[in-house]
Formats: sequence, C-alpha cells, structure tokens
Amino acid sequence: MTRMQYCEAILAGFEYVMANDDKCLTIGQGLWSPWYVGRSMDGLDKKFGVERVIDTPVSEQATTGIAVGAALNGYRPIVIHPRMDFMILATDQIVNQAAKWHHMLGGGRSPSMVVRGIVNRGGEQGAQHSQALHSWYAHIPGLRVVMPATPSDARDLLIAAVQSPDPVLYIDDRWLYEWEDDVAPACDLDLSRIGPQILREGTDITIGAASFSVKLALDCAELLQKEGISCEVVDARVLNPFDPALIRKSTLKTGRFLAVDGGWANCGFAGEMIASVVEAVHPSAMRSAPARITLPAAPAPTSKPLEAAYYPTVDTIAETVRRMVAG
Amino acid sequence: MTRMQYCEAILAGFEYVMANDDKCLTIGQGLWSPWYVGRSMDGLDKKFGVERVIDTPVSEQATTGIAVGAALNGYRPIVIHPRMDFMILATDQIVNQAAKWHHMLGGGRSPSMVVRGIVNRGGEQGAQHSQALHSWYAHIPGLRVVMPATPSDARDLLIAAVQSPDPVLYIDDRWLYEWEDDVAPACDLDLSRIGPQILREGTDITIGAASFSVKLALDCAELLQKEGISCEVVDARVLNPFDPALIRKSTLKTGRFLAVDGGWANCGFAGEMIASVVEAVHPSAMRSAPARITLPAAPAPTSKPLEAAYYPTVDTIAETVRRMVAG
Amino acid sequence: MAGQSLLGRLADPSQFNDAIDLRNTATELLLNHVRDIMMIRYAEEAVADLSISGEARCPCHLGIGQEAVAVGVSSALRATDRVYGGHRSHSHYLALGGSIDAMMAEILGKATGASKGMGGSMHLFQPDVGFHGSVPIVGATIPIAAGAALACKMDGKGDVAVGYFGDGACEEGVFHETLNMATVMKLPVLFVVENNLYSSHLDIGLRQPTDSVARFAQAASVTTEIVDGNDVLAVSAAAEKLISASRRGEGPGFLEAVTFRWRGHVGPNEDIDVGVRRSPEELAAWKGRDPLRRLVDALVADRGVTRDQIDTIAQDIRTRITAAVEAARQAPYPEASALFDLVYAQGNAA
Amino acid sequence: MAGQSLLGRLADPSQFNDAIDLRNTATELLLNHVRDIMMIRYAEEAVADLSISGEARCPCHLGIGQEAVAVGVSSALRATDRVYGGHRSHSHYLALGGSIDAMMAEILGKATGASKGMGGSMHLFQPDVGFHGSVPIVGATIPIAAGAALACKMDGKGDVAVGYFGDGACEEGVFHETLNMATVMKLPVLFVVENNLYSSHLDIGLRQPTDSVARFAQAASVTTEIVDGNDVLAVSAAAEKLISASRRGEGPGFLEAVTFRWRGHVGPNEDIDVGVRRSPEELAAWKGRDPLRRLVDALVADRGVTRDQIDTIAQDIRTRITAAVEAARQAPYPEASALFDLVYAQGNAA
Ligand SMILES: Cc1ncc(C[n+]2csc(CCOP(=O)(O)OP(=O)(O)O)c2C)c(N)n1
Ligand SMILES: Cc1ncc(C[n+]2csc(CCOP(=O)(O)OP(=O)(O)O)c2C)c(N)n1
Ligand SMILES: [Mg+2]
Ligand SMILES: [Mg+2]
Repeated sequence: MTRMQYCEAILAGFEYVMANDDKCLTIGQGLWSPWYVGRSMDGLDKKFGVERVIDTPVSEQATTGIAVGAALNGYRPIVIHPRMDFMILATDQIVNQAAKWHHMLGGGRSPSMVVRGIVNRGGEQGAQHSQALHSWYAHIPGLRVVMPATPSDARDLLIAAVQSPDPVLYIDDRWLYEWEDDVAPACDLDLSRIGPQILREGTDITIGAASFSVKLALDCAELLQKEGISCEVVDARVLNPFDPALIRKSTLKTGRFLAVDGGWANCGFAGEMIASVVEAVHPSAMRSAPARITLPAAPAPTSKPLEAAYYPTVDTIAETVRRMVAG
Repeated sequence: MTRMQYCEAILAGFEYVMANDDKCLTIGQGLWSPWYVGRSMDGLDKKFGVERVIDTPVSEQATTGIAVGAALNGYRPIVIHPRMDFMILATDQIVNQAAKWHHMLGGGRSPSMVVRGIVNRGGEQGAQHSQALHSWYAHIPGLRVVMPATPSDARDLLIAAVQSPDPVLYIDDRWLYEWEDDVAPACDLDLSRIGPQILREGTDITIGAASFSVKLALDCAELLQKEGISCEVVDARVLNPFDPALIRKSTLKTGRFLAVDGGWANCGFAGEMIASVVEAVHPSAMRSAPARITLPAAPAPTSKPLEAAYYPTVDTIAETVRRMVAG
Repeated sequence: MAGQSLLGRLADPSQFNDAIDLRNTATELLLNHVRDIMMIRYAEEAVADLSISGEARCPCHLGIGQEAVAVGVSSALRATDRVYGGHRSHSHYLALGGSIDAMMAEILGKATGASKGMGGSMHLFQPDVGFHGSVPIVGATIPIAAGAALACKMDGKGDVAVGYFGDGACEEGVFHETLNMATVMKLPVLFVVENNLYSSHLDIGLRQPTDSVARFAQAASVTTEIVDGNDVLAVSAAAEKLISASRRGEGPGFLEAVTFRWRGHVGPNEDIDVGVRRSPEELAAWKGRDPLRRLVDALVADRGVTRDQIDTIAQDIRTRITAAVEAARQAPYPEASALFDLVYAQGNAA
Repeated sequence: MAGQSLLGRLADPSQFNDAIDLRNTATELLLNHVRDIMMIRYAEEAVADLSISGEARCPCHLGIGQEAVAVGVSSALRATDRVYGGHRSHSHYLALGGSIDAMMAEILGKATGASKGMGGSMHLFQPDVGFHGSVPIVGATIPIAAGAALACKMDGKGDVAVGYFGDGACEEGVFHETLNMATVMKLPVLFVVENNLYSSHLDIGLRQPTDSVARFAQAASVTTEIVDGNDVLAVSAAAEKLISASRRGEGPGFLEAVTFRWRGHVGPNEDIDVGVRRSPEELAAWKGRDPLRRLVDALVADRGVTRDQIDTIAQDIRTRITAAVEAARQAPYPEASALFDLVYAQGNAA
C-alpha cells in the first residue's frame, strides 16, 4: 500500500498504461504546460516523449477526431480536455463517432480510446468554466462513462478505461485532487467487470452518488453517525452502462434512498438513480419518498456568496437525510 | 377551427410570427430547398424573401452563433437544424452561449431566439440520422425546451417560443407530420405560462410522455379502453423548465405512473418524470412501482427488422400497462 | 452563381469533353480503370433501381459521373493504406476493390453486408481492401482520417490515410482544424475533395466566395493539386505525387478534383431545377464530360481497343452486379441480438 | 519555433522600438490615446495586485503590452457599433470608455459590476458604450459578432460589429466557418486578431505552420490588414479603412495586429520559461516595443508635450483607478436571488 493523493493516483495511472503499452498515447491541450491539469500529468512529456504526449492547438473537435482515427488503427489514445466545458466542442466526435462506430459499422473495429474530461469548478470561474456534464454522456449508448471518487479509483478506472476495447469517458474532479488514501499496487483491469461499490455500510438510508458527491456523502455519513443516523453510501463509479443492482439492493435494506449529484437535476444522474431504484423496488418497501440533491437549476455564478449558495455541502445533505429519516 | 396537419401547423406558426414581427428571421440549412424540412416551411422564402429566410453553408456552429448575435441585437432568429444529429455540432453556441448569456452577463440582454431541432428517424437512416436528444438540452438551465405533440401545439409552441424573451429549443418529430386535427385561430402566446396538459382523462394509470410518445400513449389508451383499463395521458410539452405538478397530481389520483419517451433511458426524460413523481408522492399512495418505456440502450440500427425491434410501439406500451394494472 | 470562378475552365462543362490523354499508361491498367469505373457506375444504376422499386429503403447518395476520382486515387494506394469516406462513398469503396456483394447486401440491410447490415449505404466498411469506414455526418471522417495517418506515421511503414469529402464539407469547422493539425503534426494524409460544385441543393456560388476550395489548404500550408476530376489519369498522377510525398514523411496533401454528379443529392432523381444553377442544360453539358466515355474513346483511338471488347467488359460487370443484387435479396437480415451485442466490443449493453 | 515566419520584422521584437510616426493626427486625440492606454495598463496592474493579494479570485487574463490594439480599433468606432471580446478583454472594454468602476466591481464579484457580479473578469458588458459582451470560451464570440453584424446590416444604419480574439482562436473551427459566412452574407464585421504569438503556454510555431493568421482570412476572400499592434496609429488607420468599407456595404474585414503580452497567460506572473520561446530575453525585447513609451516619446519629440504633462495624466488615472478599486471593495455582493432570477428573462427557473 502506498499513500497517494487523487491527482498523484491519476498520474500513476498514466505512468502504468504508458509504460505497459507502447500503443498508448495521450493528446490534448496543455500537455506540455506546467499548470493545465493540476499535477495529474506532471513529467509525462519528459518521460514518454513528445511524440506520445502531444500538446495541441485549440482545436477540440479535430484533436478528438484524430484520437478516434488513431484508436481505429490500433493505438490507445487518451484525449485530454482540461475542462468539460471545452469538451462540448468535441461532442460530434465523442457522441456521433466514437460511441457509434463499432455498432453502425458492424463491429469490425472499435475505437478503443479514453476521453478525459475534467470537472474544474469553483474559484469564481463562472458559467463557462464550471460544468459537470456526466449526465449527458451517460445518456449515450456505446460510450462508457466512469467517474472515480477515491484515489484508488482515480488510478484504477483510468487503467481499466485505457484497457477497455470500447470508447470510455473518464471524468475526474479537481476538488478531489488533494484527497489522500492508501492505494494498492497497480494491475491490469477489466472495465466491463467494474460497477458500483458500497463505500460505507449503514441501515437507515442509502445515499447514491458519484465523484466528488461521494466525498460529500461520506463526510455526511460520518457527521450523522454521531447523531445516531446510519447511512449506507454507494459510489456509482460507472455511470454508463449503469448497473442499478447495488442501489436497489441497498434501498431494499434501508427503505430510503437519497441521490446526490454535482450536476443539474433535470434529466440528470440523480434522477436516473431514483428512477432506477423505484422502478424495481415495490413502493411498500420504501419508508419514505426518495429525494435528490443536485445543483440548483442555474448556470454557475462567479461571485463568492453565490458560489457558496450554489454548490451542495455536507450540511445540505445532512439536513435532507434528517428530514427523510424523521418523516 | 381549421383542419390542419402537424407539418401545416408548423408552417402556419412560421407564417404568423414572420408576418407579425419583421424582426423575425429564419436561418439554417435547406431553407431554399424543396425537401429538407418536409413541407413545414414551404414557400417561406418566396413569401418573406431570402433576406429573412436564409439558407446557409454546412456550418452548424457558425450559423447558430450568428443567430445568437442577431438575437442579442434585437432580432428574433429561428435557427433550423434539419436533424438533431447535425445540431450536435452547434452545441457550444446553444449550451455555452445562448443558454448562459443572460445570466452570466447580469441580465442586460437576452438572446431571444428559437433553435428548431427536428427528430427525423426511421426509414433505415441509421445511427447518425435518428437521434432524439431532448433529454440533453432539458438538462441545461437557461434553455427552454418545448416538444409539441399535437397539431395545435406544433403551431402554438412555435409562436410562444419565438415570442419568448429567452432562448428556446423547439423540437418537432417528422413522424407526427401527418397527424391531422382541428386548430383554433392563431394568437400571441406567453411561453412562461404554458406547461404540461392532460390530453385524456383516466383513473387506472397515468402515462407521461412528450412529442411522438404522446401519440403512442393516446393510441394505447384508446386500445386499452376496450379492455376496461382507463389511462390518463399527460403531455409534458415543456421539458425545461419542467413543471412536474400535473404528473404528480394525476399519479396521486391513479396510483400508477408510466413514463414513455422516444429517447434513451439513462439520464433521460422518462427517468426524470419518474423521479419528479416519486420524490413528491408518498410511497403509500402508489399502487405499483413506476415504469418507463424508452429506446433500448443502443444506437439506431438501419435494417428493417432491427428498426422494428428498436422503436417503442402501442403494443409494447399496452403490455406494460396491463402488467402494472394487474400487478 | 454569385461567387468568383478560380477554377475557370475546370468548372466549365463545355471544356474537357474530349478523349483523355493516356500518357504512357499501360493498356491493361487502363482497361482496369474502365472496369472499375463501370463497376461503380452500373452498381449505382442498380442501386437507383432498387430505390425506385422500394427494395432499398436507406438513403442512397449516388456518385454517377464522379467515378474517375476514386478510381484515380485508388490506383496510387496500397492495401495497407487507410481510406475513409462519407455519405457518398460507393465509389470510394468499390474503387479499392470493395466487395460488390457486401455493398448490395448492406444497402438492403442484410447480415452479409459490408457492415453486417448495421449501417446501409452510408456506412461501408471493408478494411482488408483499405476501406476503413464511411459515415454521413458531413466532415466527420476528416479528422478521423488524420488520426489514421497519425497511426501510419507511428507505425513507420510508409502507409498513408485518405479522407474523401465534398465541397460542402469544407464549410465545416473541423475541416479547417484538421488541415492545420495535419500540417503541424506532419501527418501522412491525403485530403481528397470531390468538388462537384453542389452541396445538396445549393450551388457553391451561394455558399462560398469562390468555386475552388484548395485555397483553404494553401492557407494551412498543405500542398495542393487541382485537377479535372473526370480524367482518371489526371487524378491518379496528382494523387501519386501527393501520396508519395506523404510516404516520404513530407506531411499532408490536398487534392481538389472538379467533377459533377449526374443524379440528385439523394436517391435516383436528377434534381433538375433544384437549386439555382442545376438545370437540364447544365446537367446535359456535364454529361459531355463523362469520365467513362472519355477514357474509352481514348483507348479506342490510341490503343486499338475495340468497342466490342468494351461491351464484353460491360456485360461481365453487369452480370456480376445482377448476381450481387440477387444474392443480397436472398441473404438473411441480421439477428435481433445484433442490436445489443454490437453496442460494446466487450460485454453487453443491457 | 518550428514554423515559418510570414510576419518577418513584425514578429521580431528588436524591430519597431522607436517612437511611432504620428502622421497628421491631432495632439488632443493623441493625448486621448495616451490616457486610454494608461487607463488599461494601470487598471490591469491594479488587477494584478488584487490577484496577488487574493482579493480578486476570478481568473484574470491581463493584456499589458497589448493596449494599443483596442485603443486604435476603438478610435474608428461609434457608440452604436457592437463589440465582442473574449477571456482577455479588459482593454477592449476600457478602450471604448467602459466604466472602470464597473470593471473593478465585476472583478471583485460585486453587484455594481459590469455584469452585476455574475461573471467576473472574463464577462464584461456595457452596451451603452458599444461593449456587448465577452466570454471565455475561445472563439465563441466570433460568430456572435458576425450575428451582431447581420443585425447591423438589417438595421441599415451603417453600424458595424467587431469581434476581438487571439491567434489561438484561429485554430477553432468556428472561426473558419464564420469567415466564410461573413463573406457570403456580406456582413459588416471587423475581425480583430491580437496575434501575441502565444496561446497559453504554446508558441504559435508549435501550433500553426506560419506565424501570421491573416492567410485564413485571405482564403475566405476577406479583406485583410496586418499591422504592428503596438503602434496605435497604425492600428487605427487600418481599422478605419476596413470599417469604412464595411459601413459602405463591402462586407467583412480582418485586422491582424501583432503584439505581445507582458504577463503570463492568466494571473499576474510573467510566465517566464513557460512554453518554448518565452524567455526573459524575449520578454525584455518585447518590452522595448512598448506601445505607451513609443507614443509618449513621439509626443515629446514632435509635439512639444512635456514629461510633466504625461506624469500628470498618469497621476490622474491612477487616482481614478484607486478610487474604483476602493468603491468596488465597499460595494455589496449580488443578492442570493440573482442566482435564480437571472436564469430566464421571463419567469423563474424553479
Ligand atoms: C453535420 C451535417 N450537416 C448536414 C448534413 C446534411 N448533408 C448531407 S450531405 C450534405 C451535402 C454535402 O455536400 P458535399 O460535401 O459537397 O458532398 P456531396 O453531397 O456534394 O458529395 C449535407 C448538407 C449532414 N449529413 N451532416
Ligand atoms: C473552447 C476553449 N478551449 C480552450 C480554452 C482554454 N483557453 C483559454 S485562453 C486560451 C488561449 C487562447 O489563445 P489566444 O486565442 O491566442 O488568446 P490570448 O490568450 O493569447 O489572448 C485557451 C486555450 C477555452 N477557454 N475555450
Ligand atoms: Mg458537393
Ligand atoms: Mg494569443
């Protein structure tokens, strides 16, 4: 076991896949810069060379398309979009191309590639520099979507994503970069066998979440433990294809389900978790109506007090849990 | 009352807004062609001139951005994307720009504009020519999203969209173009006062749907009436901001809720309807678990038998309703 | 219409109507070009018939009249090169030796199709002959071809990638992004524009300030050639030149081949009086620049090939096409399970 | 680095270091230019200090060293013209007469800000002086400016729109799409590229085959001018020429102004040794082409303006800026309700 921060774990993931597969390359904006992606890719260009760690012009669509083409021809590219907001410009290549080529061309080739979209919010960066659009991409059949919450998964889901024969969107959140934890030695991984996991067991309520929301849920569970409320926390990890078995099973046990998500509510992942639970759990097994905590239905503000009001906190979650458990 | 097909009603909507507001213009691919948008814009170029009915190069992003700019400067553009699949290329201008300018620039100007995205599927057109991505856009605060199901709404939601001071995505479905119905005379409309409506009353189950799925739900209700099952059909009409009051109220009455949607399930509008219902309806008021019928989690196929298996039908809906009412 | 002509004679249908210059090309190779052009033309005529009869239901974009472009380019390629197309790619596929049986089956949505019946006319795939895929989002395969070229470059075996697209695709931003990146990354990719002067119903003069698109490539410092796309040897010579530079590591090339389609944008019609310039006269004039007749005329005049020999070739090809259509009719549809099994390469969708 | 230089002397920091040629410009106008340049420079220095102290938290992209571009362009504009910017737009806003108080308040996220505290440094808005908005998605306002130009054209009053962006933005597809559409639609829009030879950490030579971006506009048949962006009069003369053509209905213009930023990509640092060419030597050399000093030197040498006069102007401006910062500090934050009330122009979000 090694102690590692989430961002160091991402870097460890890159080092593992680049060292173990010389067909693996990474391409995107900022890869030769000292600041674009935090410390999560430090030194890769020196270690593996600028032919395999490629910095690009400001051309999100072409960059992603070039990766699709390289992937269809035997390489394993990891495309870096330093913000999901910029990745929007590459939507055609991700959604119309990468996600569909295997199916619509009869399965002959698969663009085995990773698109890394970083959630980079807060710090008064504003509406075009704050988005978390995982719900969008989870909507698209053919595109696997993973969101690591823990340092171990930050590394392991990257390895599994690169080793998957399918296109995978890997979404990390800079608010997690300093989370430090013990991490086991790296090994090869099969993404199709990875799904949601229980990160904390409990009996009164099930909290389903992904990425940074998992951290909030864990902190909330810790807090409520002292009040005698026992929360079970399920980390979704793989948002597409999403396997709802674990949140269903957990809710059958606790009788209550709360979805926490760092995206917007309407047609978002929080609602998806709720729908997935209730369509398979008979109403009589529910001790309260399910609930969700998401961003409010507004673009991200910049101003300090508005940012404080905008993002869900441990307290807003705890309040909802108390109400659900009491009611 | 005039008898009108859905596509004629769209055309009537265009004629109303273009005739009543000389700041209204329309821009997009195919506007000078005889076939791009069915018969829904026939003759507009002749009637209002090519300065106000502008055909464009194959440049979805710039076309949409030009409309945003014109809207910010006092015009009321309607951008035409003959398929939602192509509209993906304009996502930045729709989602990062149009939806956010009012909020992030302090409310001084609003891009009062309509983006029309057409769902054009079936006919063995395949994975890149079949998508219905309303759930994506409904996810975005700041962007109003409307989906007319009936001929009246095909015209009226277009009028309301154009007259709204906000950016509105208007999504019509070519499978509805031949639906004929009585339509009242046109008048000015306030989109912020328009929401879901009950299209058929019933007592055993509530079916929530939008656009073509409403037609399927109505046909299904008609079919099941003969079997003694009484379905209430709610037409969502406005998917963002979505007002769940009516589906909640209806479900409280019927005790059962089925969501039908022509998009994919994961993070889709069907799941949103279910989550919106159950988070406000106590489980004890539900007589069965809610359910949803959506596209299967696959890109659109082309081959005839696969297309037949892919799209929900009246029969698949009826089967689910029977199961829910029986169980 | 409105725009300025940079192409001049190349865009004038009354020009280049004579037998082409055969240069010192071997007669056997020229006869192969005849075969390839005929295969494309007659196959597409058969597809048109299948559309009219309603047997082919998927959208079919025919390139009749444009056959010499793909045949010329393909003659400069080898099987390990990687070719990508778009919505109008029957010719690109067939010119590489793509299976006529698999194409017809694909168009009828059969499991024996080039894409196993999962795609139809706009989705062809036969990598063993070098055809690595076509899709109908305009411009989408331009960066994908560049990415294939990145793979070729890293493989270090001198292979190249080719992206075919139209004059309309040059209006998509991704085209320009890719030109720049291909230059900066020195990618061995040949961009082939079939400039048929139309994008759907719109004349290029209504969409761009001039009628030639090579200026965009020049702006991106990509080496360009502009040729009569209805002269198979002019095309192959230009392609050869650009491709061998790419193989030598000199980066991308751009080939603008001026041509014209005899049928409408989609389906079997001629689209007469659709758009502003497409009139019966214009179409008739362009038929005078027929790439097949001009090649055959030259063979007859300069190489002593007889009309009978040509007819025999034509007859053979028609027979093969008829057989392909018949086989496609008899072939099974894909299993329903394909809908789910193909979503992911590993594990299932649901 | 790798690329070819088309700009030649214009990109060479050892050139154009002398006092600028004042042409026959009135002294009062020149002194206004001095005031405007100083306002931008000192305001941004104050912003840098606020970033260092942590009072300004939003990302601030400073354009110190590039002030002459906006000042030159703005001198050719009138208040009814429509200007759009990007992430680095303090200069574009201030050069039009945008309120320094509102800018400082915006940067501190206050309700009295240019965007009511909803946007920060990258989101400025003051339409009454002609500044219609800036946003940080690279390239996003290029088509929006063209759309504003469509509105100007339809209004028929001879107004124009201006879109400011950088050399990096020329790598985004939408830039090329817009150039083409602006030409085809004959839109009265001036595209102004501040070519500062860098996009974030990357030298243009690592991103494009040559160092000049005007070639893209030429490919789209847009009239272009390339100037020393650190000579306010060269900029204003070129802008004047292009804008008056646009006002006359001759369509779009493209102005490439070669310049250099003294600070790093974002924040107060200098980004020394970031990227491949950005070294202390290069930065020092570019400081020798200071647009302010070169203008002041010319005024002193040719128009008898004294250094004292200049110092007085500088002192005045610094006083105004200090007051603006202080007022911004005292101003209230937006009400929490703004978060919801501004989502839609009509009705509420929730
Ligand atoms: C992104 C996108 N926008 C629009 C379309 C509709 N469309 C299909 S083909 C075509 C015209 C393309 O013209 P060109 O590139 O010149 O090719 P040609 O049809 O002439 O061979 C258009 C606009 C599309 N398929 N994809
Ligand atoms: C679509 C998008 N991609 C990437 C970024 C990140 N980014 C912000 S500024 C910038 C560099 C832009 O360079 P340039 O256009 O030359 O402007 P300059 O910063 O030199 O003024 C980049 C890449 C962004 N904001 N938007
Ligand atoms: Mg064409
Ligand atoms: Mg720059």
